[in-house]
Amino acid sequence: MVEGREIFNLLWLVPAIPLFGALFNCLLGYRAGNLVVSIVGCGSIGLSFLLSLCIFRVFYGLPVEDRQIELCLFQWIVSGDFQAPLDLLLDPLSMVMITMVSGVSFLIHVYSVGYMANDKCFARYFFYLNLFVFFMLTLVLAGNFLVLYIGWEGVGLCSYLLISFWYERRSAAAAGLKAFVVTRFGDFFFALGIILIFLQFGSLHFCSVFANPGEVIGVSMATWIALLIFVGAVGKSAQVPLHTWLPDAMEAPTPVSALIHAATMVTAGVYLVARCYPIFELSPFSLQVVAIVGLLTAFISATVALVHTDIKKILAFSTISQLGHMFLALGVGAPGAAIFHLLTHAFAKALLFLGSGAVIHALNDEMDIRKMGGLRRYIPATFFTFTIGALAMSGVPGLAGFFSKDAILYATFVNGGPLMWALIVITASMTGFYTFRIIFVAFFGVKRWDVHLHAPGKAMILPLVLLALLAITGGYMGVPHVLGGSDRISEFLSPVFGNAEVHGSLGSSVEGVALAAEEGGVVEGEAAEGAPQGTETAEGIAGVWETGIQMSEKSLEMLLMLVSAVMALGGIGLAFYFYVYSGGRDVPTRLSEKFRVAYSIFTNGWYFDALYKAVFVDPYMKLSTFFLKAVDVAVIDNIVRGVAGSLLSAGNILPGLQLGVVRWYATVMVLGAIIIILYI
Amino acid sequence: MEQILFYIAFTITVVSAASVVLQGRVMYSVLSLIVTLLGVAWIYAMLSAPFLAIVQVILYAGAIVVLLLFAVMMLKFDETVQRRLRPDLLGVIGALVALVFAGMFVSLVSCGCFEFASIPADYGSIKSIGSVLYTQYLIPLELASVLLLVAVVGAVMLAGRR
Amino acid sequence: MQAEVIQSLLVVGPSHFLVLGATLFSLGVLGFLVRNNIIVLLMCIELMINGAGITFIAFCRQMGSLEGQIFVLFVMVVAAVEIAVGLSIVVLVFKNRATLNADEMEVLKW
Amino acid sequence: MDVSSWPILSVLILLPAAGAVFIFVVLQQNEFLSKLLAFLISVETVVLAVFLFRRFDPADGEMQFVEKMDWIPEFGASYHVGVDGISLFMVMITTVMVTLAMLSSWDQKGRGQALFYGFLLLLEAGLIGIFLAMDLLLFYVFWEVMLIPMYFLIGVWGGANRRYATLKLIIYTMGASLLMLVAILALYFYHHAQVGEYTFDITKLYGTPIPPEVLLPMALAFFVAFAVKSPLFPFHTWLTDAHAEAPVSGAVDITGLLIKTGAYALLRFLLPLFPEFSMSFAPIVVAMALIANLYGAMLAAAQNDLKRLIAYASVSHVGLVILGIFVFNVQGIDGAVFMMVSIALCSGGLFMVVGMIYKRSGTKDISQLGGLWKDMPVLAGFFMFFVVASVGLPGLSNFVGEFLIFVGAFKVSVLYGVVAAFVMVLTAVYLLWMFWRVMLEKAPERATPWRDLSMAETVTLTIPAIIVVVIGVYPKILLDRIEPSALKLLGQVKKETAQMDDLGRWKSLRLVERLKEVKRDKPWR
Amino acid sequence: MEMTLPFVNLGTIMPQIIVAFFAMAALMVDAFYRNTRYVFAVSILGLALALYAVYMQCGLVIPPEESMVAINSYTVFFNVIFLLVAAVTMFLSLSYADLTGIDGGKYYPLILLATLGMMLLISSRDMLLMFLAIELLSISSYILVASQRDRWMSNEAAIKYMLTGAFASAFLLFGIALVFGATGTMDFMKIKQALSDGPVLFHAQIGLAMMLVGLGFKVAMVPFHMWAPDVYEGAPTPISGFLSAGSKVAVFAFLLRLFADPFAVPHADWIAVLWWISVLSMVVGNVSALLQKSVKRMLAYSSIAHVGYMLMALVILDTRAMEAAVLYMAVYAITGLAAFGCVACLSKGPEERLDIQDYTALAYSHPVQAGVLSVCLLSLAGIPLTAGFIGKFYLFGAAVNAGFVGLAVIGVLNSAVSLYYYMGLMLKMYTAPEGVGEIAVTSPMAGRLVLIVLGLAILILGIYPSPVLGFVKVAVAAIASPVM
Repeated sequence: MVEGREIFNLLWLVPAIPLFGALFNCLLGYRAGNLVVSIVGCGSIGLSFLLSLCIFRVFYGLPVEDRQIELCLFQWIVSGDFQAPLDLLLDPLSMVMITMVSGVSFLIHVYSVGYMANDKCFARYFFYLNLFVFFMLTLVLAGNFLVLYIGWEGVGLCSYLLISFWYERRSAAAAGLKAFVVTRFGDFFFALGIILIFLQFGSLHFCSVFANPGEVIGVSMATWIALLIFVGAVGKSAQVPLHTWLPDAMEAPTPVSALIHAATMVTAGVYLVARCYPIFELSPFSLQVVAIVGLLTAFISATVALVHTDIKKILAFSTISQLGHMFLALGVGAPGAAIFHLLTHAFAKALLFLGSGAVIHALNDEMDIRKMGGLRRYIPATFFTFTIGALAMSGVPGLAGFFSKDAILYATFVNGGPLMWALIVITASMTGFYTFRIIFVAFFGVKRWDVHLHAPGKAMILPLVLLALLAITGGYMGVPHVLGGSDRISEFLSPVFGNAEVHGSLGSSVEGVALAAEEGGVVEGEAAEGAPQGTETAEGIAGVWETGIQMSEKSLEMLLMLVSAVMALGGIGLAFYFYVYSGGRDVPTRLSEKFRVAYSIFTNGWYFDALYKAVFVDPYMKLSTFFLKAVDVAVIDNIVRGVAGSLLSAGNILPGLQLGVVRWYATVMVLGAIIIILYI
Repeated sequence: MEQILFYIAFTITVVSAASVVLQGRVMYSVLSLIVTLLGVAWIYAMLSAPFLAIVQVILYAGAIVVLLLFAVMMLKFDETVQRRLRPDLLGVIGALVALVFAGMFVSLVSCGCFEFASIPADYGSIKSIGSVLYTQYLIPLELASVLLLVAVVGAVMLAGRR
Repeated sequence: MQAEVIQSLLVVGPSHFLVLGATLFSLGVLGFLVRNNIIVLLMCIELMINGAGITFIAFCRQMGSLEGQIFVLFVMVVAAVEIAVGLSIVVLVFKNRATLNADEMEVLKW
Repeated sequence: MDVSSWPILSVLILLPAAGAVFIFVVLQQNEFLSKLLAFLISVETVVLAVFLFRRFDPADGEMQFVEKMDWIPEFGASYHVGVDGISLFMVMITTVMVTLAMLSSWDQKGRGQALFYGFLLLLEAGLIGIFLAMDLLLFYVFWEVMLIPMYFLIGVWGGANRRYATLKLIIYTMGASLLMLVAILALYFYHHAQVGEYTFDITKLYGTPIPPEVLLPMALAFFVAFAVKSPLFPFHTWLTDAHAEAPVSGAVDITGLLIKTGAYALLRFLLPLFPEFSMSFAPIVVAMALIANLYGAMLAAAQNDLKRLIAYASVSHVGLVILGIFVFNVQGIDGAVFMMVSIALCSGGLFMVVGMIYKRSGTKDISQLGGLWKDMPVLAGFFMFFVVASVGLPGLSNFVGEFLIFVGAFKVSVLYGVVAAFVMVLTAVYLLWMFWRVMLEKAPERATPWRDLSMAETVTLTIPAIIVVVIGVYPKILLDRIEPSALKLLGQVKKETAQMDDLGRWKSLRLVERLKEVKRDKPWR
Repeated sequence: MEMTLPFVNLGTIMPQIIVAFFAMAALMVDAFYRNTRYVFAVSILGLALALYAVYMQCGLVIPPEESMVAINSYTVFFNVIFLLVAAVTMFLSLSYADLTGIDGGKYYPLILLATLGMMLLISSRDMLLMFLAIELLSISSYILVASQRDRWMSNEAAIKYMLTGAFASAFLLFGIALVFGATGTMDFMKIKQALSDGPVLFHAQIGLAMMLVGLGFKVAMVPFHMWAPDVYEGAPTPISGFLSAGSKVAVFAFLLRLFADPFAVPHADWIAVLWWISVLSMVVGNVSALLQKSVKRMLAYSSIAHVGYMLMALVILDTRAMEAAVLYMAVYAITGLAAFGCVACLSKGPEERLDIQDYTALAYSHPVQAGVLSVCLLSLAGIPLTAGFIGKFYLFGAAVNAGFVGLAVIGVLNSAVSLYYYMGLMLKMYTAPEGVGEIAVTSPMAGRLVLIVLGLAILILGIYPSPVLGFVKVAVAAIASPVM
């Protein structure tokens, strides 16, 4: 193993190893047999994970100022002043991401070996999965926007391929298409954003773009760029209104859902916004939009998750909701919290998905929770790990989710105001409710299934356990100072976000009092230390304090923490009451009848699908057909046909004048002579 | 005197020509044609072309018409179907076109004022013609003989026995 | 005015002969356009040629040159040749088709 | 080998031509030999093209390997060929695609195969000639000559409705290019009137001042001819029919893609010959290109015939290419040239796959297909690959071209850029939907499963796939060589129009007005 | 008055004398030996000698007083073409005549005589000689068209040709009379003198109109074209070729001379009329050909269209246009002849292939004929690398140069339309046969050889036209009058 800084020259191997694995599985996988395929598939990711750990070790040893390593592989697209080299950037943010991505991927690969053991297309599956990891790592390691875009599109493609993996199912094919197209719609804006950045900055390089964006562009341009990028993120991270593809994406094999549609790919949007945070910071309005979208998403999808019956879809909506949390965090100026939540959510949600995969696998691909029940006794290991995941998700104190969610709630309260805070707290309690609804319905109660149960094998249990461990401990990298922790994650990430942590300017004016700003800066504490403080930021911070909260920092944070913990537990308790305690009274049914409108809105996912079908899909098809029939055929073709047809019919008529009779010929000649002579 | 002679010749020629066109039976047409050709010969004579008048009578009215007469008599075709001018569409159009043409043509050709030139005494005599014909127009003369050869070859080739 | 017209009618000039030539030609054209017997058509062509001949001679006389007379001489030869060849074709056709109706020669058309 | 003594460009043109003649004259009855000969010649042209590539000086934007000699001195026409960064890749891709076309129709059945290959070679000669010609008359000769084999390939070996397709092909392309001939002649005489020299040499014709009242019709004649060939929006319907009726092996479709000659000709001839026109009409052309771009994508979605669908896809892509040309910046032109190469590869791959599907299924009707993945995973994999490449996945070739064009368009106007880029979404929709309908879901019951790709077929598809990846990952090979030429071209255009006022785009309208003022002094002319 | 027999420089009319002499000799041979081969050989010998004699005339210029027959590069150029056309027609007829019951013994001499007519026409300096030459040409043609005595199509074609031809000749004759009346002379030189001295006389214009009717009939320009399809279809196929390549070209070449030289002055008044005739000929010819079922008829209509193209030059009538027209005529002579020749060499048994349907998959049974016919069709359509392209290119160039852009545009659009039927026929020929293809019938070697030579000539002219262009320029220099 290469020691010291030289190891960074091997950075390209982190994504490259999975690529080699993918190529192997693609080209030779068919002949190689499942064992070789799984060794190559998992091994390549494992190697990559190991390498990133090594890199992490060296990286962590570097002084903070040096924690930004660039590696230019070669010039990619060069045309005039447009230059996009293929370069990689390793900074704390990407370091965290590659470690997480390769780690979770590795676990899920291992899990997949068991899960997909009986599938005919084993090699193809691992080809896609490896390819996905390659693109995902490229995405997070990218040193400029275009390289990021490679990964961005690549993961979308792999997502498409994996959603449509069981191609014989119509729904899988449809879901794949939908996922690709919807995210592509977002990508369109992202691409525009990239081009706009190039035109403004003359470069796509992260380091040069983010060095001092405020000097190059004004607020309105920053808003444009930020919003364009954000739409891309919305598409990829399934935020309202582009979230509809993600529930459908559950057609993919469950490990894929865990990896792509929960832990990694969908968080790329969060990563992107975090990456471009310097630009977002320039535009308060865009942050506001981010926050509102995130909040709405979190709330709407949580409501849908409340009533869904498909286990994977519940988890999918929950994923959307959690992503909403992350965006909210970004919007309220807590990118560190967002990334933190990203990590903890990755562990918890991967765990939940893998657990649900085990359940589904066990029950022969049954996904309706109403047809489960009492599983606790049959697959205990799954049950336990699943419960840990659920607890972590719900934000029960002590587990991973708690800390990250708490950081978000706090930032929301401080920067977003009480209204947003209230809404997000309600959402948090809904999280508890619907996660535990699964547990109580599926694992408790009576057995409502009669199939031969496939208990999960070792390859599946092991990742579950490991992930459960992570879900428990993951939170401790970011224990807030209030609880005596050191919030190492925020600290680690701080070079990226500069003067990060709670300092948005949501809902408040940008004009601030310098005094207040300074005060805020002081209060922010160590986290912000060492980072240059721009005037604008100071002004933003000043806004926070204009709300006039006089409560002391610590007690406020503690109080909020308490409230959120209570709400989470309350949600769990409500679920317990509904599905276990109330027994035969069937509270949920009665409630659903009582609030029929709300219920149907929830079950139909707020009618987004229907709306899109009516507004986009149908008109598009109709318009296409209309153009074909009305323009291409009716106008253009008919003109051509008309010209040709009239020529040909003239070709029919003209020789008809050739009567074959001599007198007629002579008559025409004389007529011609008359005309000529008269003319002359 | 000259006027009277001219108008008589004019009348004879035109009437007989009309008769060629309008006669129902081919034989009558041929006979009318003889009259026309003689009328033309008369006109030639009036125009100081005595040699041509003679040739016209001998060659045209003699040889050509005889050829036609032979043809008419040899080929026993049924005339009944085409004896009368049938007022079919083509005929009507043809007649109209021809009449328009005639009106236009006659009026156009005749307009402009001309005067006869004074001419030498031997104008149009055989000798004068011959001297021009055999000097200036030697090549056309030879060509005319070739033309006659063509006529012979054609007749033999087409109408002759195998 | 009237006197002039009468005068022009009375004094026979080249124009009179030109009118005659044109009339003969036009009659030939008329015949060609309305008749359908091939032999009559040939005769109509003779009429036209004679009309041209008269025109030649008239101009010739007007200018006092002999070229026109020579020309008409050659035209007669040509007319004879044309009639000879024409009649041989007519005979040929009659042998094969037993008709001299030009209107029936309409298999080749369109 | 010494280049100076060895006319490589002429050899590139003449070798396939001679091969074609040899096949027509000598080998007509021997199908195998002619097939073999044709294939060997096409491989040889590839080798030559690669050789050309290696000897090419990337830093030089001027014409290289120039050969020039008198052809018809009475007309001032010369045999003048040369290659620059733009045409170099056109030639290379032509040779490669023709070779692939031959490979893909290797097991085509039926009589007349010898002629089929002869025509393919002739087509190749014509195409290469178009890309190399530096003399307007020579160019026109190749331009027309190329159509003949095209016509035969479709008309003789094509589908059921081929008569109609060929009729359209002829009406559109010939009509337009003959009008261009008139314009060429007009230019020729104007040049003579100005300079006193009769010449068709474009290097001399560049910058001929032309009175405005005739500039418009002349340039329009050129433009329409090129637009039809490209094909640009209102002139595109011949292309879809031609593709739909082309022989099923896909061979012709592939070469048909090289009908991008139209776009090439815009670059080589219209822009430098009529810079003022090009600049002042750019908004209109760009509008057409954008319409073509979106419209083609829309219509592709409504198609039920695989080939027709891909044809509309290429209409859409060509719209982008022309957009790239008419934004007049280096990114746009780089992207356009790159895109032309890329379209040939990606859409060509798609056509080949469709041909292979047709060989097995006997239909191109999407509604009768479905679930092919099960029987033919390898074919499906290639299909997916080319679909994805066409969609513009970064790392594959189309993306590079597309993105550069977007950048170029954005530089000129945000509107252009946004509208153009939106096609990303539409492309994904129709191509993936097509993939779904053809490959995914359950297949209808079949007595025997269809055979997956044979070794030869796999090789045939692998070659373009590899090129797509290589130039997608390392586009500098192309871009480095295109750029000097593109810059030179831009320099020419910009120099000519430097005096144009800022309101250049309105000048087009004034041009029309001035045209109306010209009195017709010669009513019969 | 003294009679001195004139001095006739026989050298000036040596080629004509040779042709006439060998025609008679061939007739003698026929009379005494009754062997068509001998007749053929004698006729060809005559043509060859005449060609030599024409070659000897290169560079000669005969002053107009000396002879009615002009010799200049223009006449030499066309004489060569006529002699070659005649020779090719004979070669093509070699087996055709035997197959279709033509009396070869008189057939070949008649071709010689018709050629004599063409040669005299192009070099005539006098209206009388012109008239006689045209009559010699026409009357020989009537007989040639009728030479398939037993085929009713041939008979009908002959009778139609003869009747309408004589009718048109009468117009020509009257026109000559009027021109003579207006100018007082038969000599072209003097006519030019007379016309350029004063205002153009009214009678001369009418006379010219009448002459145009007569000559227009011979070249089959609209509206005097109606006979052409019928006659071309009914005539023996080599004769159809001869009519289109020989007689039409000869009369058109004469027409060009007529307008370029003696009637250069009134030409300006004629531009409109000629413009319309040109356009109508192109349109009517091409459009009528679009849906023809019979190949010969299609080629006939196409020849009408080609007259339309040539007429463009007559409209413009500057040096460049005349060069273009001369080139076009030469090209058309070769191409038209070769096209009809291919049809002639494709008879399957006693019947000819006339219907386009009969041409299906021809390329597989008769590769040579199909190949040459394809080249011809491409050339007729004006596709580059064939002679036809060079011709059209030159012509349209002349039109554009002279400012007749509208005419050029109509011309090119017509070319586009014409592609439809030319290419349609080619497509038929190359369509692969279904099932077992027709067994190739060996056709006569001589015909095939001639066809190959013609095909090659078309291609060579198309690829490297420079030498011929040189000849054309020289030829036109002889008639391009300084008036223009």
